[in-house]
This record gives sequence, C-alpha cells and structure tokens, in this order.
Amino acid sequence: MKKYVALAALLVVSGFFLLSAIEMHSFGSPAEEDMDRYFIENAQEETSTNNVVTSIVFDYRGFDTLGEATVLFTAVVGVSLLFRRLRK
Amino acid sequence: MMSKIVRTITNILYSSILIFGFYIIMHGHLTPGGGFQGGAVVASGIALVLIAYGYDTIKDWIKKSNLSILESIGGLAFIGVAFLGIGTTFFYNFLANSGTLFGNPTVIGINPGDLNTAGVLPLMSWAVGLKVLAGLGSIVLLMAYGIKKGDEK
Amino acid sequence: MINEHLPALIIGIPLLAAFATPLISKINDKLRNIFVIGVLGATLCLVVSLAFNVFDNGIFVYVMGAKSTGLSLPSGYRMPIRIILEVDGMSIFMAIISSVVAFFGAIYSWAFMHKETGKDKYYTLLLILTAGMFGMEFTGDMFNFFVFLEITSIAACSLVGFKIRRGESSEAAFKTMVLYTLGALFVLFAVGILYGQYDALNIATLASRIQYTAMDKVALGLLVAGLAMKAGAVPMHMWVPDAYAEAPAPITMILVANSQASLYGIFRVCFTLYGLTISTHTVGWIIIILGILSMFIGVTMALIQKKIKRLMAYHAISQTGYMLLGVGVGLAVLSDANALNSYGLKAMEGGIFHIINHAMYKGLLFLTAGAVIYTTGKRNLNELGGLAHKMKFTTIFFIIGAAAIAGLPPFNGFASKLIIYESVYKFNPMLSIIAMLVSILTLASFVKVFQSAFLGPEIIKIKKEPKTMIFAMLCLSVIIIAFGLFPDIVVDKIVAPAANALVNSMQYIAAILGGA
Amino acid sequence: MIGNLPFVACVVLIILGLYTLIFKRNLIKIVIGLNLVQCGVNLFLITLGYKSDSVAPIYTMAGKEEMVLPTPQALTLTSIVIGLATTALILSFAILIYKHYKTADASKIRRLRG
Repeated sequence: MKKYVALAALLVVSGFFLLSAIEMHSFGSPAEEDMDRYFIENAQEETSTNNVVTSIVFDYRGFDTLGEATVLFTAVVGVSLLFRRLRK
Repeated sequence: MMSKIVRTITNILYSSILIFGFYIIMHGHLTPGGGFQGGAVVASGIALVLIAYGYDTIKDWIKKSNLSILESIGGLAFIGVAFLGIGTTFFYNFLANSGTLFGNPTVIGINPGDLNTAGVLPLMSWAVGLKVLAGLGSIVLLMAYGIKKGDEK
Repeated sequence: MINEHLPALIIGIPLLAAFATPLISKINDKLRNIFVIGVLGATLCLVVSLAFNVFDNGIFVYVMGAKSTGLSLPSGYRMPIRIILEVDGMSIFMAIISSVVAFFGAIYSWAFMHKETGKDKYYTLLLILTAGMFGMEFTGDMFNFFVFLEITSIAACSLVGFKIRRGESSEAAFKTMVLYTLGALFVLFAVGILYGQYDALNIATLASRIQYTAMDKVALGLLVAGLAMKAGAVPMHMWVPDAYAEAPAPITMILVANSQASLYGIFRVCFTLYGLTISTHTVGWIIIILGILSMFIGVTMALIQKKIKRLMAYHAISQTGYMLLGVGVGLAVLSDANALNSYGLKAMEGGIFHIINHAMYKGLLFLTAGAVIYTTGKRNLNELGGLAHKMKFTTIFFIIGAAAIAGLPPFNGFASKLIIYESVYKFNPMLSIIAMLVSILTLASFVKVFQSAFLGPEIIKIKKEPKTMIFAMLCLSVIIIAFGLFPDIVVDKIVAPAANALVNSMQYIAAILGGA
Repeated sequence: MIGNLPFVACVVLIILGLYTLIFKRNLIKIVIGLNLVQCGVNLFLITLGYKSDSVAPIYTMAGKEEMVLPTPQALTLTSIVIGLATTALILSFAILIYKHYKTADASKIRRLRG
C-alpha cells in the first residue's frame, strides 16, 4: 500500500519535471538574455577581467561566493564535530 | 598502503598535480578556472597521497590542525577583502584599474591576457583556493580518521 | 556611515566571527564564550537600529559591490545585475526573532554545554546558523536565498547530530539532512526554471516579469513544496520530532526560528514573487488546508508521546499550522479589497504575530525541557516526577510557557490566537472552531506533562539548574508576559508593518525597478 | 520535444535519483540517489545557458565574440560546491550510523524506517 502511494507521488513529480523540461525554451536559443549580455559586454571594462565567469563569481555575485565558502567551511566544521575525540 | 607501483606513480604525479592546481588558482581571471577549481585539484592530490599511503602513514606528514588553521585564514582573508571595500560597499572591487597591485587596465575585446589585472579578484581567488584546498583536504583526512577510529576499540 | 551598511554588517559580522571563533578557542574557552555572546548582542543591537530605520523610512535596499550603496540600475538596462539585499517590514520582523533567539540560545549554552567536548565547533556552527537565517531573510535574490538555505541546513544538521555517542542523533541528522537537501534542490530547480524563462534572479525583477505559464506553476509548486519541507508543515513533517528531540535544547530553540525562516520563504514566494499574477484564492486555500492538517495531525500525535522533547516537537508542528492558517486566509482574500480590509489583513496580523509568539514560548518550553534533561538526565515522562520541589524556577517558567502555548489569557499565545479566531471566523466559521479545538487539546497535553513531570513525590535525585540558564529563561518569560499584556502596542509597532509589507508587493518591486 | 532532449535527459537523471531515494533502503544508495538529483539539477542549470555557435565566455584568445550565457556557469559552480559539502556531511552521518549499529540497511534502523 505504502509503496503504491510512493510510486504515485513519484509519477506525479516526474510528470511535473518532464513538463517543465519540454515546455522550456528550445535548447541553444535562450528566451531572454539581457542580464547576461550586460555581463559579456561590460565585465572587461568594469572589473578588468578577461574571464567573464570569474568576474561574475567573485565580483557581480561575490556574495554568493561568500556563502559558498561558508558552506564549505560549515561542512568541514561539521565533519570535524562529528569525528571529535570524546572525553573519557 | 597500496602497492609499490601506485606509490611510485603517486610520487611522480604529486608535485605536478600541486603545480597545476596552483597554476589554475593563479590564472583564474584569465583562463578557465579559479579558486575553487584549483583548490579542488590540489585537494585531489592530497586524496591521492592518502589513498596510496594509507591514513596511518600520512597523518604525520599532513596535520589536520594545520589544515584547519589554514582554512580559517583563507576564510578570514576572503571576508576581509570583502570588508576592505566597505569604504564604498561590501564586496566593492577597489583595486581594479587603480594602477597598483593587479591594477592594469584590460584591453577591451579579445586579447592574449595580462596577469596583472582584475583588482581584488586574484586576491579573493587565492583566499578561496587556500580555503578549498585546506577544507577538502581536511574533509578527506577527517573521514579517513573517522573510519579508523572505531576499529581501534 | 554605519547606517548605510547595516544589512551587510548584520550578515557579515556573525560570519566573520564564525571564521575567527576556532582561532579564539585556541586561546581560552571563557574568552570565546564572551566573544560569541558579545557578537550576537552587537548583532541584536544592529538589527534593532535597522528596524527603526526600516519602520521610519520604508524599504531598505543595499547593492553588493556597486559604486554606491543605494540602488543604481546600469544605464540603458531596466534590471539590477548585482546581488541586492532588500529589507522590508517582514524581513526585519523575522530578523528580530532570529537575533533574539540566537542571543538567548548562546547565553543558555554557556552552562548547558559546559561538560561537552567540541564547544569551539558548536559555537562556530551556532554563529553560521544565525548568519544564514539573516541571509535568508534579507536577500532579494532567488539564488542567494538558495545558498543561505543550504548554509542553515548544513549548520543545523551538524548541530542535530551533536551527541555522537547516541545513535539516534546520527539517525535524526541523516534523515533531516536528506530531506533538507532534497527540499533545497527543489528550490534550485525552480530557480533554474525561472531563470531559463526570464533571465533574471532578482525577486523584484522576476515578480514584474512572471507570466504565470505552466512552467511557472511547476516552479511555484516546487518552491512551496521544498520550503514547506524545511518549515515542517504536515505532509513533509517526519523529520521534525526526531531533529527537535535530538538536538541540544538551545539549538532546538534556534531550529524553531530556522523553520520559521523557511516559512518566511513561502510567504515571500506566494505574496511577492507570484503576488501579481497568481490565483490567490486557490493557493490561499491550499495553504489553509496545509495549516489545518498540520494543526490537527501535530496535536493528535503529541497526545500519545512519552518523551518530553518529542511531545513538544509535535506541538511545534501544530503551532506552525496556526501561522499558515492566519496568513493563508489573508492570501485567499488578497484580490478582494473589501474582505481584505475587514478581516484578511487582521488574520495575517494574527498569523504573523503568532510567529514571534511561537518562537518565544516554544523556545522557552524547549529550554525548560533542556533544564529538566540537564538536571535529571532523563527524557521519558514516566521516569520523571516531583521536579517542582527542587526546580522552582523551571517549574514557574514551564507554567508560563505552557499557558502561552495553550492560549490562556494573560500570555502572548492568547493575544495572537484571539486575533486569528476572530478574523478567521468571519472567513469560515468551521476553520475557527477547528483551531479552538486544537488549542484545547494542546492544553490537555501540557496539563499531562505538568502533572507527570513536575507534581507528585520526589522520585529521582536532581541538582539545581545553573544561573545562566535561569537568566535566559527569565528573559524569554518577561518577553512573553510583556507581549501578552500589551499586544496592541506590539501589533501596531512591528506586526502591522510586516503584514502590510507582504500585502503591498508593488512597493517591494518599485523599490528596485522604480515606479514602472 | 526533440530539440529539448538535453533538458529531458537532465530531468530523467533527476527522476532516477528520486526513484533511488524512495525505493532503496541502503544508506549509501540513498546518498547516491541524492547525488543523482544534484547532478541532474546542475546539468539542467548549465544547459539553460547554452547558445548555438558560441564559445566559452572568456576573452583570452577567444575565437569570436559570440559567447554562451555566463551566469548559469557561475551558479553551477556554486551549487556543485554546495552539493559536495552536503555529500561530505551526509556520508559522515552514514559512517557514524554504521559504526553504531553495524549495518547500513535503513529498514533495520528504527527511526529511518518508513
């Protein structure tokens, strides 16, 4: 019984995922690209970087990168918390 | 500890993996790559040594506590650089086009690239690279230690 | 100068402190405790000053890494390109809850965690968890929201598994982590769908561009499902009792606030992101039904529990239902201006007021449960008894918390529940009656706990509770009684701006895109 | 439909991951399922940014000025690191559970059943 409920839920969710994949703009031609065009045209001038992706990662979306570095730091602290020595 | 063949090849490959990783960190603003990718490459070198020699042998070579200090320093450097820009805003790129460290202006359009550009981005790249290599390295070491820990009892 | 940078500082200072905590721990334990409490206290002060700023001047916008802190759209482009922090009444309301809870949690931890090892990592994770909650509440960017969601997930799950000697902790943490990650991936997929269609990540820009196509409906479903998973609403609630019961008591209190931050995410998505296009009636009813189910299933499961913290965890699910009910009614009548003004806004105020009340009294209850476990070492109600003889303070605090959660008059739970009953009754009498019934069952359940744990003869040896724990519980009790005695002032000053901020999504969009 | 085959492939990966999560009871397999979902979402993000006949968005020695969208690449980088961190933490919990109960079968562990 429980298995069938789980299977039904899986099928419904899969349907939603597939629907979104099929309805998405066709592969290779993005529907809108004004934000990305800004990055490609202005990144060299504003951040003096040749690599546009790096300019996004560290400058335009630097706050995300801070969060990402924090995630990694958190995971390391968490893993070392789990494998700590216990007092006898 | 694995066989002699693996250990010999590890000895040869290890230094080139480290150099390649640091190259990727350093040229993050010019070629594909950056702090995360380069740090991951260096950490994979650490993982390779760990697999080839086993945890018991290398725990004296690479100290977990040193790695964790290195990671804290990397994190503090990254957020410190972000805070330095707070004269204007948090995360402001105050070194770009300033003519000082990493301050050369970039040629607009397709060009061969100049290492001394991009302002604070290379600094952040280094901080993140340090952090990632220390973080991933210590995760791998900690897991090896954790697996070992229970067996001793 | 410092005023301009407040939102960035509120997120940045706890993060900086978190990176520094392992280094400071190497010097001295006491110094580290003072440092952490000091940082959280300073953050609380910054949040309060930002709150005054927001209530006086309206929405506060902070652009990360731009040439000036204020908003500057690049010339010729009608969209923001950098990450923007956008603080409105609702965000600052949630931030007040998070900072208060984290501050008292840290004070309580001083004595509570005294005997444990690994305290340096514990405090580091506590700071990161706090900073993550602020990030979720302040950010105006969908992907940034996902990043902070994951930060809180990882920090929270590491702390849930803190007691590594107990196998149950690791189980609870594993289960919680899998569900949190799955929820976060749903959110990320939804962000991908929105990005693929509109090429924007900023919430205000997306809100102005959304067409409500079939894909947007899928994205809405995924966002609500993923965030409801983390908020602990009913169909995805199975992690709540395990995680809340296994985490150390101060962490459980912060986990409650963390779940509420996800709840804030649901409200932000429904009201602001989809507020202009959505069929609010349908979505409102879906949220109301989720709320009713949470209320009912939570309280019925709580009645049969034997372990004290598990029982309280099920009550936390049930109380989440009240918030969903209140805000859901507001959402259901959002497009009907008459109904909105006569009772919809009132219901939302009740639901939002209940968020802060719940954080306070549920936090207090978990702290008293922590004190009981600290002094006796027992978790099962059947093994407890006669605690009132030795632990007089804890008994009083437990009575205050239990009366507040059951909605008895002089306490804050009554104030918010009364608003919810009154306004929901005008919307649909049935819902209001169910809510009252759940409230009575809650009272019955807590009378049982009180009778079996605190009354009766002294059957076990107990020691006295330490002073810092009493101090933290005392402060929370004072807040509860103050809110209960002067609900009008609280509703006027901080709750009404939050409700208005949710309803007027145009303001949120106009703050970024101008009057367009 | 046929033009969107890359998106469909990513979604199929996600569905396989969800199937693994729901129907497999081994802790390591659950982690693998979660990883499959992660990979699917990351691939979905990166395929969103593809533009036909374009090069990577890096000006150093670039072939031409037509470039694919750079934002999804930055987002995917972030989400890969986040996925790695979560995987490390979940595997640590799995190690602890295995140490404690001497089994990796979730149906034999009380709380993880159902």
